[in-house]
Amino acid sequence: MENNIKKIEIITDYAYLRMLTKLLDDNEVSGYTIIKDVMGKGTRGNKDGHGISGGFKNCYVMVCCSEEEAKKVSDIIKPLLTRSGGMAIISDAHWVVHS
Amino acid sequence: MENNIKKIEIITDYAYLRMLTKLLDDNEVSGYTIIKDVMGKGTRGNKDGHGISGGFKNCYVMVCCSEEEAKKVSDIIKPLLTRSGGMAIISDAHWVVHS
Amino acid sequence: MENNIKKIEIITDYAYLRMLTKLLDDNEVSGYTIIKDVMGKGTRGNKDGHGISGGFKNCYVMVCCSEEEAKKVSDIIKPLLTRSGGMAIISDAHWVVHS
Amino acid sequence: MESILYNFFAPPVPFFFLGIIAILAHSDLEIPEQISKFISLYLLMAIGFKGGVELHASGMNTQVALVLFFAILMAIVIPLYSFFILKRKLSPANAAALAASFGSVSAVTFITASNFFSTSIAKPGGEMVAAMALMESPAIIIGVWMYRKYKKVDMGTQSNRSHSDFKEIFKEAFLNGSVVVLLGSLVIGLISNEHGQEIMAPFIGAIFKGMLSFFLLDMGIVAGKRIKALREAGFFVIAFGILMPLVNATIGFLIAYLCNFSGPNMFMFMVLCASASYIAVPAAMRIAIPDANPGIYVPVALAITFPFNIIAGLPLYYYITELIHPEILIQAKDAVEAIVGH
Amino acid sequence: MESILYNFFAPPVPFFFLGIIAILAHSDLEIPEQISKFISLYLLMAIGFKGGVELHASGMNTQVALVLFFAILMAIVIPLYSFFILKRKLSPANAAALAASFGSVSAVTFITASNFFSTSIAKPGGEMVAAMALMESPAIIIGVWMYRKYKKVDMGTQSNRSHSDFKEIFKEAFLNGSVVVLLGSLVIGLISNEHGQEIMAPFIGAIFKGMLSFFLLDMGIVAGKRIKALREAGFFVIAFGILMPLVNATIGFLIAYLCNFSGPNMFMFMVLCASASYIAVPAAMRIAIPDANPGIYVPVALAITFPFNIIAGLPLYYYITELIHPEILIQAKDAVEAIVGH
Amino acid sequence: MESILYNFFAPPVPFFFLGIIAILAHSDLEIPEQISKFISLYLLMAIGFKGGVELHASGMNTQVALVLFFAILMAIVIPLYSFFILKRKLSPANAAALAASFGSVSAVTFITASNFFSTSIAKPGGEMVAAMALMESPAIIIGVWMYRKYKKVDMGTQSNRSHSDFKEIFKEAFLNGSVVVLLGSLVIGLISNEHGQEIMAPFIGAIFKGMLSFFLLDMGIVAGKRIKALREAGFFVIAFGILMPLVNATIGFLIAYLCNFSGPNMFMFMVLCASASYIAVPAAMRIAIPDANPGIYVPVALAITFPFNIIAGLPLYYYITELIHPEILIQAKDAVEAIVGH
Ligand SMILES: Nc1ncnc2c1ncn2[C@@H]1O[C@H](COP(=O)(O)O)[C@@H](O)[C@H]1O
Ligand SMILES: Nc1ncnc2c1ncn2[C@@H]1O[C@H](COP(=O)(O)O)[C@@H](O)[C@H]1O
Ligand SMILES: Nc1ncnc2c1ncn2[C@@H]1O[C@H](COP(=O)(O)O)[C@@H](O)[C@H]1O
Ligand code: NA
Ligand code: NA
Ligand code: NA
Repeated sequence: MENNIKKIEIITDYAYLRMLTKLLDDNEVSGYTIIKDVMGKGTRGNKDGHGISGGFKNCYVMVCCSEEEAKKVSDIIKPLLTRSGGMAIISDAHWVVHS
Repeated sequence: MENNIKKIEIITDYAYLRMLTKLLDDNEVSGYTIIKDVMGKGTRGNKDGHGISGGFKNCYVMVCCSEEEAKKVSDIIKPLLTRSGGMAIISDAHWVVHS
Repeated sequence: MENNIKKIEIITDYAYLRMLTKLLDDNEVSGYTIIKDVMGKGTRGNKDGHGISGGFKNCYVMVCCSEEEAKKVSDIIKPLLTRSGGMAIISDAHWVVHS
Repeated sequence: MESILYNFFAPPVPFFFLGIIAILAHSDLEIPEQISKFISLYLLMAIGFKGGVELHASGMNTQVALVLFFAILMAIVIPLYSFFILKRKLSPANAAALAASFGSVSAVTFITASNFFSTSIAKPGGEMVAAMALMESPAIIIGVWMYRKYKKVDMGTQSNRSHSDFKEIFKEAFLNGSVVVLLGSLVIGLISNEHGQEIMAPFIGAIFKGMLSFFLLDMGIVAGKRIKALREAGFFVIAFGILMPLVNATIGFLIAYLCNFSGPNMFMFMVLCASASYIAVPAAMRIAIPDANPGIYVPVALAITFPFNIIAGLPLYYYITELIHPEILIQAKDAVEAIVGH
Repeated sequence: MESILYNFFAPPVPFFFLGIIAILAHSDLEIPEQISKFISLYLLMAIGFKGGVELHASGMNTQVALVLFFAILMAIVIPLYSFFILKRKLSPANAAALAASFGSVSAVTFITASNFFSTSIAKPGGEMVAAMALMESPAIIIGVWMYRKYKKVDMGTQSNRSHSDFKEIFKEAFLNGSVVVLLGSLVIGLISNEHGQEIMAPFIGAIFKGMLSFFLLDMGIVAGKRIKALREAGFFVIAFGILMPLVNATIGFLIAYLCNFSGPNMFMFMVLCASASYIAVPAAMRIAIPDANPGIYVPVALAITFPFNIIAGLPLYYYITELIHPEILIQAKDAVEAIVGH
Repeated sequence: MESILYNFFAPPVPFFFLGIIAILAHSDLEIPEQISKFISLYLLMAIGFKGGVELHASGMNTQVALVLFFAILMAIVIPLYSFFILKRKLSPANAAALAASFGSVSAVTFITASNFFSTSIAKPGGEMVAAMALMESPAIIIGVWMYRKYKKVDMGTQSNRSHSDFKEIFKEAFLNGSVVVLLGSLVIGLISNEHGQEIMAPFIGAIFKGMLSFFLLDMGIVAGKRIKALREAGFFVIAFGILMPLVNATIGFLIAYLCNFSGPNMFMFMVLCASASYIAVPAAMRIAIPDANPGIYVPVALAITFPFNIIAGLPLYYYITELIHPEILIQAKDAVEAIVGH
């Protein structure tokens, strides 16, 4: 399995999803995947997912890319995540199929 | 990329989500992420996701933590998963951002 | 942690989910997990998730299996993904619990 | 007989068949999950509130007391004898889960049955809704109790957590979301004044049948999907799913006859006894008896007993009720004529 | 002309513009996806049932047969000539997908058009709903057939799976969820007795316009989002999205005129011909012609042709219908006066 | 006093308590999230449209102008004095977010209050809905402005993005989905002709109370969950959540009295001043003041102030209004008698 890539997974407040994707788009990140209904618990308390009162729901964004691109993505998301809370992790993977 | 961590991913019957998070809370696991609408197939048949008749839907819980904490989490979830069915996997990752 | 496994993650157009799972079932893949409400962006444009007009929503399918089974899965999904678009990645993991 | 067909060529029932047909024809038709849950809560809220209002109107009397007493009794007795029948062929876990299903009730069957009276002057009393609410949970407890008694394996590991488990099981049995909404709405209907009843009338009345049609479409879809799982269940279990409602309805009929229930109450009591739960019970069983296979107990209740009751059961129970209480038919006809206008 | 504006300053139409404005102003307004799907199924169920009931009332007669025959004919002919026009500038895949969209119909445009008669005595017959149901699918088959015929690339890999594919495509075309619900509800309406019609009346009647308003709000939101994708589509395609409805409506008008359709039927037939599908066809195209770009065929149908029909098309088709059938206007006025009271 | 209890033993209010009780009893009852959002949008659409129609009927006059002027004034003044009170014990971030909540309004409290007039001839004017719409956003701007002024930390990093941020905040304040739907529906109601009003009547009228009941059930569930978070908030904040509505209602009362508002308008104006936002404001605050803890400002508004207003506030404000405008009570009674029939 050639084609080593990095997988970045971001979990943050749902309210910030629009900003996060704008950031990725503006920086020409070629692809990402979003899951909108994500709950959880962290240092900022319980996100039990009740939509109407805002601030209790997360989103999940995954970016698969080369190691250099991963560095760029890490850099651009850090300030936003510092502001919005949440977390991001990176791990190794390989393409099976990619257009 | 310093900050080696473990990522544990648990998939089990949705009916057990409340017990699972209670277990994590009681054992002071600092953070986790939940996806509620998860379907799948395993040894206990098709979980095709129809909510009203119970038992046909899964949940997904992800915990990112240090290696020692991961051992603890593995130990506490095993009895529950043996009862409820489902699976759990562990893999390597690194923090990009974490508060 | 013994029990090395591979984790394959597939993201493709939601319209193809039925075909994809049929493919997995027909090839006797023992287990998989599905998330139905997945958005994203890739070479085929924005999948912003509006259900009624079709073609703007993804699905996510995860298969955990042995290395050989992973090769088989890779082979069987490639033609479909070439047709439907989307991506698939593979990474390393270990069982914590599996029935 | 006419009045039976009458209900068959009218919504909501045909939508159930539309759902089954769609799935068997491999259509991709699906009702979003949250919508199913919404409509299911809506139906429980509406039927509960309506029942509460009617119970308020009738007040507590001997008939009400008898209905409630025998409802609870049946919810205890049915799972007991069902369990011993099922245990001959199934594991204690599966037998207990299936027995609990049949001891409990199906709100949608009940609601569909209420349709038989929608144009009629004679109507089932609010106590029938109360009876339904009371019949939801006991069977769960009985099922778990039987299971605990008769399973042989791992007594060691089990015994030390059986205490904490029982609290959990009571919680699942009595605090299940659908039980809470049904009972809560019943109480709200009971304490509601006329103002409240007027306020809720369009929501629980006018759109009710349409919502039920939609829900039955969804039930048809799910039943269609579950039919495939029936091969797994086997002939014994399928036969049980058809014969048991008849047995239970017969016992229900005898009680209703001996206790002199009104015509509509007799019919509804038979329906309650004959129906099997595929919502509240499976939800509780997943937790309480995880060894039981939902691939068996859900399809039997949902894809065998439910359609059997809808297609053959309800007309049959209605027909039998008519033999004893011919006035319900006459009244129904009068009402229809009064409405249709000639 | 008055009766046209009449429909413009009244829900549901303004909610479509509210949706577009919200998105263009970068509001975060969104309708949850499952709700869209629910309302879309609800609208199909209601319109199908209503059509079935009306078709039952009118029975099969020459007008009905003519309407259905020409509906199917148009659903076959429109995608053919559309394809050859589009092929001049687009790839076979995109041309075929877009041609299929225009050959099929938009249920929401149809429903919005029905509004013109809501206070009127003259109403389109149930056969128009049946026509709509029959027009949903054929264009999909034609589109795929044209695509297969005219694409040049990878014939090798394609040919060996083309057989199994065609089964798939028929499934997508005729067993698409929305087609099934529309047709199924039509049949249920057709076989329903008076009881069933009364039962469904509040659900399909009273709240219908409100649900449609909600859905149009959502359509506005989606159209607003898709407008951006139109740059990608280019001038040719945008012009096609505006001119094609006019061409198709003209042909529809000629057929209706020659076949002596009633006023309301003439209007609705023009609407059916002029509208383009953005639900059933795109869903099928994703599978049948994966090379076609949904970023082109969806925005044209949804963000060009749909609003064009709503804003300019419907009033125009109505105006033309009035020239031939002045009675529909008079009746509408009478009806309004009868209701409003002076 | 009777007319108060009257509203208490009737839906929709008891469903709020059912929700709280269910959660405190550890039931697994939950309303699917997309359903909450749908019903919330539905309620805003209905109340907005209704308000627009009424505003159209009344036209612009001095009372309308006064109501709107003082509504905006209160939405600016309340967060200012609230902030300075709260800053004594809370961080600037938390003080600002909470102040913004109290300066803004709760649509559901407003709608529940409208219930007091549902059988009454005297009704609040459409200008009250307009007032509500105008009161949603200003407090957000004030809250952010106070926060910027009084927070001490990281001025360096902050200053260079404060400009772009303010655009973002205006967007959050004025283009929040719920604000857009409320205002948009108000405008649509305003421009709608009689035809449009008739069309929407069943959707926004008949099923409204039922939908509100459902939503209050959900509010009860969420309030029940948030109650636990109140320990974190502390006594000061809880006391603020109860006393502040009283203070704000008193000021509202004085304005209404001095400006000679009609009885129903007086009551509704007090309700608007007294209520706190738990939808639009928290959504904006997450972006505008991320340092503020939603675990504090949401539970206070949702689990303290909302239930306080529903249980004690509304009856109290109504009682006070009656002292000045005894006619609202009499009319309510008459209306009830007229409806109930004796
Ligand atoms: N250690 C963790 N493992 C998994 N998810 C986490 C972890 N920490 C935080 N999260 C997720 O990130 C969200 C925001 O985290 P926080 O800002 O720390 O409250 C939480 O609601 C979780 O969904
Ligand atoms: N090998 C696997 N790969 C991915 N998901 C799995 C696998 N096995 C089981 N699952 C998930 O775990 C759920 C429960 O598994 P089981 O208890 O084996 O039926 C399934 O419905 C799947 O969602
Ligand atoms: N580099 C990537 N990282 C994460 N997700 C991706 C990536 N590329 C594509 N995807 C996902 O795959 C879907 C289809 O991709 P495509 O066929 O390239 O449009 C997108 O909508 C994304 O959800
Ligand atoms: Na039963
Ligand atoms: Na067309
Ligand atoms: Na306020």
